[in-house]
Amino acid sequence: MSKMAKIKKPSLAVDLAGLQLRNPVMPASGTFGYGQEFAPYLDLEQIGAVMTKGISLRPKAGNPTPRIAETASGMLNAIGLQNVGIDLFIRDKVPYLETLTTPVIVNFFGNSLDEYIKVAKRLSELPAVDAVELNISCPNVKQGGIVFGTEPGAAAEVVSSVRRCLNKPLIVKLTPNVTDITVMARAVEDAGADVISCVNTLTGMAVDIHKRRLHLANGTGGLSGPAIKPVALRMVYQVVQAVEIPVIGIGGIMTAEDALEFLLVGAQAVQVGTANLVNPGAMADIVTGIETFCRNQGIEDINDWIGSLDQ
Amino acid sequence: MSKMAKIKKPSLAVDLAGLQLRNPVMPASGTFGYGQEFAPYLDLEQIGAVMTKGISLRPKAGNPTPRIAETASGMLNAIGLQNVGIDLFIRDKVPYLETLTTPVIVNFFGNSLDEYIKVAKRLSELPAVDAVELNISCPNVKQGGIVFGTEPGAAAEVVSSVRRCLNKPLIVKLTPNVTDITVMARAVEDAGADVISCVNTLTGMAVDIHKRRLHLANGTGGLSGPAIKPVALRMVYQVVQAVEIPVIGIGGIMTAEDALEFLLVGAQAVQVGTANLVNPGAMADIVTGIETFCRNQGIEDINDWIGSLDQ
Amino acid sequence: MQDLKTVILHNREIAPGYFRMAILAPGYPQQALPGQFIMLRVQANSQPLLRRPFGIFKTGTLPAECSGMPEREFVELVYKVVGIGTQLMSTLQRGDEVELLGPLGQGFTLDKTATEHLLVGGGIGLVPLFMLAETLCRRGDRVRLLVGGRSRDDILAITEFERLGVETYVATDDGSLGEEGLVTAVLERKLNKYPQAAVYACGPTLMLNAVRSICHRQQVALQVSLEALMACGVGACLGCVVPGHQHSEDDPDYLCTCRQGPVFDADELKWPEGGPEGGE
Amino acid sequence: MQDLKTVILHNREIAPGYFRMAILAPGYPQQALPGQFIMLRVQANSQPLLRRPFGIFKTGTLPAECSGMPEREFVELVYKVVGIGTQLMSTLQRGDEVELLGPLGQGFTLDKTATEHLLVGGGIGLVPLFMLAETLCRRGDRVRLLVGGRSRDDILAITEFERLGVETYVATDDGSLGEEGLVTAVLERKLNKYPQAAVYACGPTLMLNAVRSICHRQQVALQVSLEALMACGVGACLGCVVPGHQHSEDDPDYLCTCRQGPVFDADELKWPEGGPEGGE
Ligand SMILES: Cc1cc2nc3c(=O)[nH]c(=O)nc-3n(C[C@H](O)[C@H](O)[C@H](O)COP(=O)(O)OP(=O)(O)OC[C@H]3O[C@@H](n4cnc5c(N)ncnc54)[C@H](O)[C@@H]3O)c2cc1C
Ligand SMILES: Cc1cc2nc3c(=O)[nH]c(=O)nc-3n(C[C@H](O)[C@H](O)[C@H](O)COP(=O)(O)OP(=O)(O)OC[C@H]3O[C@@H](n4cnc5c(N)ncnc54)[C@H](O)[C@@H]3O)c2cc1C
Ligand SMILES: Cc1cc2nc3c(=O)[nH]c(=O)nc-3n(C[C@H](O)[C@H](O)[C@H](O)COP(=O)(O)O)c2cc1C
Ligand SMILES: Cc1cc2nc3c(=O)[nH]c(=O)nc-3n(C[C@H](O)[C@H](O)[C@H](O)COP(=O)(O)O)c2cc1C
Ligand code: FES
Ligand code: FES
Repeated sequence: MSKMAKIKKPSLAVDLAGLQLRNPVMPASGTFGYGQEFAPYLDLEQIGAVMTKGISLRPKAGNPTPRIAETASGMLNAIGLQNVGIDLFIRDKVPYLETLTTPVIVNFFGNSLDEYIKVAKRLSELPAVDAVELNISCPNVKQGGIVFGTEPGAAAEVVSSVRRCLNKPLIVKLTPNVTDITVMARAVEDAGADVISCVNTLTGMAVDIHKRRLHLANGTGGLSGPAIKPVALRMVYQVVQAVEIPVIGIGGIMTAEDALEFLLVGAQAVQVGTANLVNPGAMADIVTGIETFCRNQGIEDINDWIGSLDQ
Repeated sequence: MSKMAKIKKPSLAVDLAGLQLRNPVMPASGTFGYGQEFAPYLDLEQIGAVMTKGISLRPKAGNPTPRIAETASGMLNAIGLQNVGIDLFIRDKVPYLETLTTPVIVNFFGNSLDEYIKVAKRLSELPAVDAVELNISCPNVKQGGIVFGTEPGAAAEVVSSVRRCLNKPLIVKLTPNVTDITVMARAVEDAGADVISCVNTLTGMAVDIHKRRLHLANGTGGLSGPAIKPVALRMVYQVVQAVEIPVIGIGGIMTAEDALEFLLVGAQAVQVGTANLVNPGAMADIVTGIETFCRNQGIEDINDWIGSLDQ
Repeated sequence: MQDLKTVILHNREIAPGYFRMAILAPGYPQQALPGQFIMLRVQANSQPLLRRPFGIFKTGTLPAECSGMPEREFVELVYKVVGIGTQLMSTLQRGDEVELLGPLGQGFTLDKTATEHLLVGGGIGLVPLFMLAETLCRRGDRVRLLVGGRSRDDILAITEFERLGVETYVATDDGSLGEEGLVTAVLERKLNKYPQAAVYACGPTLMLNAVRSICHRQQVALQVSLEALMACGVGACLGCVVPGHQHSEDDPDYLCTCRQGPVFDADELKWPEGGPEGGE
Repeated sequence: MQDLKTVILHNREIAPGYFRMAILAPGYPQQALPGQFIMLRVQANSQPLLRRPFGIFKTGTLPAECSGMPEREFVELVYKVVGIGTQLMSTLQRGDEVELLGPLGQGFTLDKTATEHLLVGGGIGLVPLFMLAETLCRRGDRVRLLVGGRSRDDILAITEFERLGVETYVATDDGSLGEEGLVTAVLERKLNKYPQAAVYACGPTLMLNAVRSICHRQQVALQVSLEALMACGVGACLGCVVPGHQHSEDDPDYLCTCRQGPVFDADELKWPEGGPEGGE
C-alpha cells in the first residue's frame, strides 16, 4: 500500500441493485421514524439511504404498553408496527422525503397478500420512493408477517406478487427465527427479490419477578442490539454464500468496526437500528469511522473490502 | 404472608421425573468439566445436581483453536465437544462422582443413532449415574446432533431408541436454532423423553477486521451468556405451555434473579452455564440468592413459585 | 436540542439513595423549559445499552470567579438509585464523561388565567416542578408546593423551593415529616381554599390518578408530567406511548410521552381506573 | 487457589499504555509460584463478560508501619492496555473492588542441574519471569534476563531485575534502548557462551518459535510460558487448549493452557512452522 493510497479520500459508494448509495450505511426500519425526526441530529445527506418505519395499508395502533424492555446488551421491543398507514404517510411524510437527494427506501408490510400488493402499488406511484423493503419477518404481530417469513412457499408467494406490481428495486427483509435462513434466502431470491436484508429481531421475552409478570404487555418482543450481533453476522455470512443478489447486513451495529465486520463477510450495505435510539448521531459516526479505517488501511474503494474475508 | 413464613427456612427441593433434587440449580454441560474441577470453589453437596460435559463413544479431540470469542454480554464457543470418551470417563471420572450424594447427570451425544444407543447402554450400567441428558442440539460439529436436533422425525427416532435401552430418567436437550421449538418439544415428549432441557447455544459468528478473518477456527460457534437470556426465556415459556413433562431452563443465568425468572415461567429446574466460567462459585451464590428471595417473599416452598406467573 | 459529550461537575448523595448531579451543559440555561427532560448516557459500552431519561431540576451558570475558569453553564438532575443505570451514575465523579441529549419534550404550559398555582409532587416527581416554580414566581404568581413521600428521607430540596418564596406543605406516609398521610389529602384542602388554582402534578401513577379525580371533580385545570419506559427520547421508537383521551381498542390514539409529553393536559389523556396507562 | 472479592491498592501507568496494579491478596505470598497467573474480574455487569488472565508479576507484604493498617499481603500485575477489559482496568483506582481467582496453573519448574539461567522476555512477556528470577537468585544461581521490545517504552521493570542481581540485556527493534535487533540474536550469543544454561521464555508466538528453534538446535532445556484465549482459567471450558507434541489431525492431543500450563516444557508441545498453535 502506497502512501498515496493513505492520503486519498476513499470511495465509499456502493451499488445496490442499481441504486447508487454514497455510502453503505442506512437506518434500519422502525428506529429512525420517518426520517425527519433525526434531522436535528444528523445530516440526512450524509448517509447512504433513508429508511422509513414499516407502513401498512391502514393506520396501525400497535401494542399496548409496556412495549420495550432492556436486556443484557440488547433491548426487546413489541411496538407492534404502529404506523400512520399509507394515506397519511403520503400526505404527511412524503413531502419532506421529496426534499432529500439521499435515496429513500420505504419499509412496508401487510396483514394479507392482498394488503401487501395494495401497498406495493401505492408505493410504485411515488417518485420520491427509490426502493422498497418488504418486511415478511416482524415477530411482534401475528398477522404482521411471521407466517410469510418462516415458510419458504408463503415467502415466495408474497415476494413474487409484490415483484409483479412494483417498478422499483425490491429488498426483502428476513427474520432470524428460522432453522435455516439459506432456505428462506433462496426462496425469496428465486421469487424475484433484488436485495435481501437480514436480520430482523430475534423473538425474546423478559420477566419481572417482582411483579410476577412478563415485562412486555405483548408477552414476547423482538430482541435487537449488540447481543444479537453474533447471530446476525453468522446469518449474513450464510446468506451471502447462498444467493447471488446483494445482501444488507443488520443486527447490533453500533460502531464503524461492527459495520466493517458485516461488510467483510460480504454484505453490500448495512442497516443501523438500535444504535440510532442510543445515539441519534450514530450513523454519522459510523460513516466517518469507515472512512478513517479505509484511509488508514489504504483501502481506496469500499468495494475492495466487501466480501474480502481471508478464508 | 405471615411473619412465620418469613422466618422459616424455605424448601427448595424439586422433583424431576422422580429424581429428588435438594434445589433446582445444576450446571449446564460443558461448563463444569466433570465436576471435580469445581470442588475447590464450590461444595458439590450444595447444588441440585452435577452435570458432566458431553460424553461420546470414542474420545473426541474437538476443534482447532481459537475456540472461544467474547461478544457483547456473551461468548461464542466452538470447543467441538472435546471429551475423554465413555471408557476413560468410566475409568477416570466416575470414581469421584460415586463419592457424591448429589445426583449425577451425564450429558452425552453420538455421531450416529448407533453411537447414541451404545453410549446410553453403557450409562445404564453405571449406578453412579442418576439420569442422562441427551444432547441432540450441539451446533458445533456437523455430526454432533444438529441433524437430530432440528428435525422432529430424527429427534423422535433417537429419543425413542435411547429410551428403549435406558433404565434412568432421560432428559432431552433442545437447540434454539429452530423455527418453532414447540414442534421439537412435542416430538421428543411423544418419543419418550422424561424431561426437556432448553436451550443449548445459538449459532453465531465473530469477525476480526484486523486479521480479516473469522475469530473462531471453526467459523461458527455457540453463543451463550446473558445475551441469549431473552431468547431462552421465550423458548422455555413456549415449551412449558406445549408439553406435560418437566422443563429445565437454560440460557444466560448469572444470578438468582435470572434463575427465578426461568422458574417463574414454569421451568422445574435451571442449568447454569457460562456463569460457572466467569465465577466458579456462581451456583452457590444462586442457591443462596433463591433462598433469600423466598424467605423475603414468604415463599415456603419453591414449588409454589414455579410457574406462578400472573397472566 | 443537542447531543453533548460533556463532563460531570459534581455528583453527591443528598439523602439515602438520592443523588444530585450537575453536568456541564452550554446553552441549557437559555434553552431548557420547565418540565423538559434529558436522556443521559453514562457508559461507553453496551451494558446498560440505553440512555436514561431524567427531568431537568434546574439550570444555571457557575460564575467565573467560582473556579478560576470561564463561566460555565450547567444542568442539574436529582435522581433516585433504582437499577443498573442509576447505580452506575451514583459512582461517577467530577470530570467523568457523559453524553447528554436534550432538552427534550414538551414542558409545562404556564396557565395564563390562574394566579394561584398548586404544584403536587410525589417523591422524585418533585424534580420537574422546580423550574416551573421558578418561572411562576418570577412573574409574581402565588405558588404552593404540595409534596408527598414515604418518609422524611424521600422529601427533597424543600428549602430550595422555599427560597423562591414557595409555600410548601409536606405529607409523609409515616408522619416523619409534615403531616401523616397522602399528599392528595392536602390537595383537597388547598383546592377548597383556592378553587381557582391551576394544578401541576408529577409522581407515581396512583398519585396522579387521585390528583386527576380531585381536579376533575373540582373542575380545575391540571397538567401532569408522566414517566414512561423510553428507548430513544426523540419520537423514533414509539416505545413510550400513552393512550390519548379518545383511545379505545378499536380506535387507538397513542401519544408519545417523549415528544408530545412528558407534560400533558390531563384532558389529553385517557384516565382508566388505574391511572393513565403506560405511565410506570 | 481461591476466589477473592478484594480491592485495589494501587494502579498506575508505568510507561505509555502499560500499567502496574497491586491488589490486596491474603495468602498470595505463601501460595503463588513463579509462572502462575490469576483471572481478574473488574466489573459487576456482563460487559465485558469474562475474566481476564494475567501473569503474577510479584507478591509481597506491605508492612504495618507503611499505612497505619495491619500487614497487608498483595499481588502485583503489570499489564498492557489492548482492549475493553484492560482499558476498563486502567480506569480503576485504589479502593475499587475486583474479583481475583488464583493462583492458577503450573508455573516454572526450577531446573535442578543447570546453574546458569537465561530468561527471555518479549514485551509484556517479561511479567512471569520476575518471580522466577527472584527464586533462582535466592538459591544463588546465575540469572541473565534477555528482553526485547519494539522500543524503549516497551521495556519494563528492568531495574527491579537488576536489583535482584540479574544481568540484563536489552534489544529493541528501533534501537532506542539496548542493542538494535531481536532478542533472539542476543540469546544465540549467550547460548554460545553458556551452552549449559537452561532457558525460560515468555513472549509473542513468533519469538517463542525462534527461541525454540535455537534451543532445539543447541540442545538446551527450554520452558515456555504461553498465552491463550481463556474463558474460565480452571480447566472447565477447554477453550485454551494447545496441541501437545504428539498432536496430529488423526490423533489429536490437546493440553489445557490454564491447567497444564501456562508454562510447558518445550518438548511437551507441537512446534509447527508458525509456533505452537493456539498461543496468541
Ligand atoms: C421523562 C422522565 C423523567 C424522569 N425524571 C427522573 C428524575 O428526575 N429523577 C429520577 O430519579 N428518575 C427520573 N425518571 C425515571 C428514571 O428514568 C428511571 O428511574 C431510570 O431510567 C431507571 O434506570 P435504571 O437503569 O437505574 O433502572 P433499571 O435497571 O432500568 O430499572 C429499574 C426499575 O426502574 C424502572 N424504570 C426503568 N426505566 C424507567 C423509566 N424510563 N421510567 C420509569 N421507570 C423506569 C424499571 O421498570 C424497573 O422497575 C424519569 C423518567 C422519565 C420518563
Ligand atoms: C496466562 C496468561 C497470562 C497473561 N499475562 C499477562 C500479563 O501479565 N500482562 C498483560 O498485559 N497481559 C497478559 N496476558 C494477556 C491478557 O490476558 C490480555 O491482554 C487481555 O485478556 C486482553 O483483554 P482486553 O479485554 O483488554 O482485550 P480484548 O478486547 O478481549 O481483546 C483485544 C486483543 O487482545 C487479544 N486477547 C484477548 N484476550 C487474550 C488472552 N487471554 N490472551 C491473549 N490475547 C488475548 C484479542 O484476541 C484481541 O486481539 C496474559 C494472558 C494469559 C493467557
Ligand atoms: C423499536 C424498534 C422498532 C422496529 N420496527 C421495525 C419495523 O417497523 N419494520 C421492520 O422491518 N423492522 C423493525 N425493527 C427491526 C430493525 O429494523 C432491525 O432489523 C433490528 O432492530 C436489528 O437491528 P439492530 O440490532 O441494529 O437494532 C424494529 C426494531 C426496533 C428496535
Ligand atoms: C464452553 C462451553 C461448552 C459447552 N459444551 C456443551 C456440551 O458439551 N454439551 C451440551 O449439551 N452443551 C454444551 N454447552 C452449552 C451449555 O450447556 C448451555 O446450554 C449454554 O451455554 C447456554 O447456557 P448459558 O448461557 O448459561 O451458558 C457448552 C457451553 C459452553 C459455553
Ligand atoms: S422514547 Fe422512543 S418514541 Fe418516545
Ligand atoms: S480457560 Fe477454560 S479450560 Fe482453560
